[in-house]
Amino acid sequence: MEWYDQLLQYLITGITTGAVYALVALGFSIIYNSTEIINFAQGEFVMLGSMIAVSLFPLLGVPLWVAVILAVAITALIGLIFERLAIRPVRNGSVINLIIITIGGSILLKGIAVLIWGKESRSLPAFTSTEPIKFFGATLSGQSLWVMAGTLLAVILLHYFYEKTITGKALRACAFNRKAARLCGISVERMVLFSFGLSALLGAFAGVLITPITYTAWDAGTMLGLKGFCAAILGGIGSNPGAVMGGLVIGIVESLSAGYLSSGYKDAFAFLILLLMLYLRPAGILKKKLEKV
Amino acid sequence: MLRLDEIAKSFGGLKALDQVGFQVQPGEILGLIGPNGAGKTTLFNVISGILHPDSGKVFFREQNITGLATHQIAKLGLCRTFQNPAIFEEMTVLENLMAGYHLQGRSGFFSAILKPPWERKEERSIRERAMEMLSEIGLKGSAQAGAGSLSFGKMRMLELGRALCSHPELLLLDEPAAGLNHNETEELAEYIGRLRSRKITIIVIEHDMSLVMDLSDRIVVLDQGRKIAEGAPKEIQRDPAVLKAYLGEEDWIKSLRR
Amino acid sequence: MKKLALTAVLTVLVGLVAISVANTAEQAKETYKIGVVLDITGPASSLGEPEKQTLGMLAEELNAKGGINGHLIEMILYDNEGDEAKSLIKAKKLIEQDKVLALIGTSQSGTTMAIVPTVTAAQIPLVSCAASWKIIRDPETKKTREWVFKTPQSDSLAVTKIFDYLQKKGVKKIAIMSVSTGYGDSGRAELQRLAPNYKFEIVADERFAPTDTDMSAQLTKIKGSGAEAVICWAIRDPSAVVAKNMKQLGMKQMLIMSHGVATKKFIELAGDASEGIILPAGKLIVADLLPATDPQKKVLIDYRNKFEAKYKTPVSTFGGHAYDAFTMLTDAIKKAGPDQKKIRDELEKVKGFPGTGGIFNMGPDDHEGLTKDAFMMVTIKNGNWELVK
Amino acid sequence: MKRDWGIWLLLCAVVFGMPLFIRSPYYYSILIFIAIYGIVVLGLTLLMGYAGQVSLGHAGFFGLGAYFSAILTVHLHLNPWPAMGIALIATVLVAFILGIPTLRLRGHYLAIATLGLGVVLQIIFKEELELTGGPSGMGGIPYFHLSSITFSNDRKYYFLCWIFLIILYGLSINLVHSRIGRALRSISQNQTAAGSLGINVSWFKLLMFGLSAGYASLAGSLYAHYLTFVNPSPFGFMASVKFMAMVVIGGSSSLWGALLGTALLTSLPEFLAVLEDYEMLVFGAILILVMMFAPKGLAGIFSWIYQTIRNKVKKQDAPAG
Repeated sequence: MEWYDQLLQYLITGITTGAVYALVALGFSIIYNSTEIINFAQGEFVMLGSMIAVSLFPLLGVPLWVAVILAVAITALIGLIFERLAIRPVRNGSVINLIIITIGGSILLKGIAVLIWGKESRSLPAFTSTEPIKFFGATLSGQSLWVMAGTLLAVILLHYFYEKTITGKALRACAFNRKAARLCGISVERMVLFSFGLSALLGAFAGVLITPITYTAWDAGTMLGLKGFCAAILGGIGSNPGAVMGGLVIGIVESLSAGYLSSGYKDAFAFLILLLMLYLRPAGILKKKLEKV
Repeated sequence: MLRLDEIAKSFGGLKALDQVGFQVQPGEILGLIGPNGAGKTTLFNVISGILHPDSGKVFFREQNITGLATHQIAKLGLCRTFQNPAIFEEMTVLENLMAGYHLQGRSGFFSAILKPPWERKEERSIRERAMEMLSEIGLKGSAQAGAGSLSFGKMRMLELGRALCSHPELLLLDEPAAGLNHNETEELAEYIGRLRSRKITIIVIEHDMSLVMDLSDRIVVLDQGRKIAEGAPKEIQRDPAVLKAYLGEEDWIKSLRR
Repeated sequence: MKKLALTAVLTVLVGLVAISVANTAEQAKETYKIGVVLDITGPASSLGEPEKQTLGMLAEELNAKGGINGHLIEMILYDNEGDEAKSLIKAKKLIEQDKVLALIGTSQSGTTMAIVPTVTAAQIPLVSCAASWKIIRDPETKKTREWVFKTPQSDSLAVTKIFDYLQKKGVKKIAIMSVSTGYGDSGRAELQRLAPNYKFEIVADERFAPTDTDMSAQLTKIKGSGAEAVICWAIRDPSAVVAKNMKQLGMKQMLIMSHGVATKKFIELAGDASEGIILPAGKLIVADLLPATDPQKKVLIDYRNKFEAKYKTPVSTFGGHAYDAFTMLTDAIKKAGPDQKKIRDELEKVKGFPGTGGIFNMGPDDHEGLTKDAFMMVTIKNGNWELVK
Repeated sequence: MKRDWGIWLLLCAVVFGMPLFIRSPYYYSILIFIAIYGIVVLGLTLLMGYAGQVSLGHAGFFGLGAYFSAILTVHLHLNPWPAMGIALIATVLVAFILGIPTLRLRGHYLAIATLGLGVVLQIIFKEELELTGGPSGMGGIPYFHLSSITFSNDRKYYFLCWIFLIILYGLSINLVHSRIGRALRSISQNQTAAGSLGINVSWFKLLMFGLSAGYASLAGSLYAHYLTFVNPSPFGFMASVKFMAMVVIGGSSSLWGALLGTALLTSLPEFLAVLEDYEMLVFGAILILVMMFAPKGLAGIFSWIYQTIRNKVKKQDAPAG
């Protein structure tokens, strides 16, 4: 394998994982925008999405795409319920309180998953053929194409949603200035609820996309959640394009450092990049400056 | 005492301060007025180091303090109060004042955890001085009360008292009379007047025109981030630029004319 | 207030009565207590769960038969949640509070290591279900630990089996993929230690975290390294990802896995990427394929049928480790009676015992009792196990 | 202040009285872990409750203490006492170096930065095989000894750990009721106002970060010399979360509340062993419910009860007096 083929392969790998991180990061970003809450249960939405898909698919015997859509929808619903039960009552709590509530929520969701599905890992079949596809000197699987395409689609739809629909504009207004949004007759409560549903949906979507490549289990969401959080911060929390960029950067950094530096320290590199960035540019890649008020 | 050179600060595209410059003489009380959104509080934030200006310089006793951190500026003898009294609500009234004596204390980390006799002595003396300050601002009765349980007017007095604990040479007061009733305002005015005799220089932002006209030696007027007038209270009341700035705010004009 | 006090007094009285009633209902013969600490929840739950199920089944069965020499056994089982501190607390509770005769557990090397000093000081026999040789031998002094035994086959045996096979196939260059857990680490150390004996060249030595979802980068590096065989040393789940990634990358190298993946579940997780993988495995998963003359065959099929009938889930080697631990320990108690020193001596005297993990021959200097013959080389074909000829 | 020292005295009495009632090393070992975790949580309370900073990486400092102690005693054959001291200094130094840039950050940024620190530290424990023994850990760590006493049995170790805790608790009480304590509390309530009083906000934050890391390091050393074995798994993200949960459930702005939280979360699972699969569910639910209904934790509930009773008593007394 020539060096450039190898590099290409690392990049493909990095982009595939990075795309998943990006979806999770988008979830963080959406919730942060409307509430300034970091939702530590975001990773669990990923897990729930794939778990539900896995149990719908072979158990009910529905076609794969039906299972995927249902799983994403059900997880979005869970996101809504989570907001109503755990977040709304304490909306105005301190940062520490909210962090702990969402951590509590993540543990709770994991506990529920163990009760329903047990501790065994499960997997989904690939959406389409599993034969590797040649791409210049590198190879990629059908499923990683699905991951990349799915992420791209989600980003485009999200962009369209934010720019063109009333609800999307209302969400943006909330992110910009909650008080002003309320004065304009936007129900901030509804928007917060909606943003939890939306980010649960994105998380679940990430989950079903990646499960055929890996596997899923009750605790599979935690690390993905942390990486997604990193990505969201790296891109500048609250910025959607930033979240996508952050995800891709972390994916590629991981893959390159595993390839060229040390595979054992791969995760450490991802976090070190983040720390370095926080020191040098605390507002993230895409945000200009952190205003102190 | 204080000199501002061409201070500019903008948020996004909005120019909050645009080339503002003036001087404050030692022992003087300077009134800072202007319509809402004129940039008065932003200017205070720049002087006290909470915000850093985009351009321009701040000199305090001929020393350039632009870009210094808040606590460094405070250490030089510049202290301030806030529009919404920034008292520590979960501490007692006495503790609030004792926190005000922070710069007066010497005790560091090791003496704090080991409590040698000299540290105890220092604590006692700070406590005594805080009690004195309490009676000075008329809060002696509520020393052990939670600061959050005070009435709004008393919170203002507490904040003012706390600012004085560090023996500032220059004191910035951000709307000290806002939210006070008539009696409280009078008490406050009288107290600020007494500070003058202690040679404390004061800059005060105030919307209560009669108060600010009575107290101030000189007045600076800001409008939309720019200084539009500077001078003695009498001159300001007749300044056409000032009247224009306040146009449409009938009450203000009335109070200016009074 | 008075009401409250009255209620309290009444509650205490009722409690006391209940306790004394319970005490009068004593059995004719004193029960034998066996303490168990397993990693039932937490990161190693896929090991602890089948172990717990197996022990529950065996204890029930033994008591139904009348126990050991007429003494019923009482199995006291605690979960350490995969946490070393909890492991130690539970072991102390079993030893001091519950006064058990002997201990079984834990599921992982780390959690076992945390209780080794305690059982040694308390002089209680411990049969561990974790694999590392450090459990039974002090890595500093190389002395066998007097009170500790283990049932899983040591990694060195699996490595030897793999290397024998690779040598036969004429492989010269190998690549290692290991997971950064205790299991992956000790396998890696054995691979590195034994490779020179076989004149193998290790051309790549990559690691990954157990939570990783993609190992393509490491495999890409291996792809370019000229390795003829990839040896992946990891527990089941991440190993499945390695298999899938290798397939995605179109790698044609021989893929060898460790015995840690020897469960049906692995084939399910890896899907068709598992085809052609070769691994050393205990005989449990290929029991049906064994010749009738194999002394283990009956034990294996027996255990598998009973387990699968009771729990409706496939057996795993981990449950098998618990099976061996329980059977050897209860046999020893049967011979020794309720005397910890004698039980220990009996465990050391086990000879020719056919367990699920192999034929055990313990000795004063061998608290594992297995040889490389405990393993068979198997491969996966059409979603099922097959013996490698 | 008087109340704090009262609780401290009560704690001393309980600690030294306890051995009259318990015999079993099992109970001692639970109490030992309560003391060890209690020391970490005490430091974390000073950081979170008094300086208002979040840390999701404290298990990393706990691990640093444990590993420094282990490495110094096993590889360099140092006596455990100086090893513990060196571990303390080294960990505080690491915390200072890492803290300088980190503590400029606020809120969520600080949370992720400390989380990242914790993750990186755990990876180092896993990957530096030569030094740390890697994921399988390192054993053979010696016990503490003092002339002829070896702290190998649970009863002796119990006294050792609790004496450490009592001393650190006492020092913390002093700290809280001092010029620095006031500065810290004012920072946690209003950073800007604190700064305008001349309080060097970032320095005090850094000081607390270093101090709490130091507490964690001491606890880590005590952990290592008790288990005589360390591996990376107890020093991960979930451990940091548990420490934080102990702080919060106990009540983050009260030192004794933190100890209460530690005792509860460490011992409760022992008595609720039946929970097993439900444990995570219950733990998660408790965290959410406490934050919703008692954001000041157990300490808040107790203070409330205390106040209510006192008010009632006062009312009853009033007509008579």
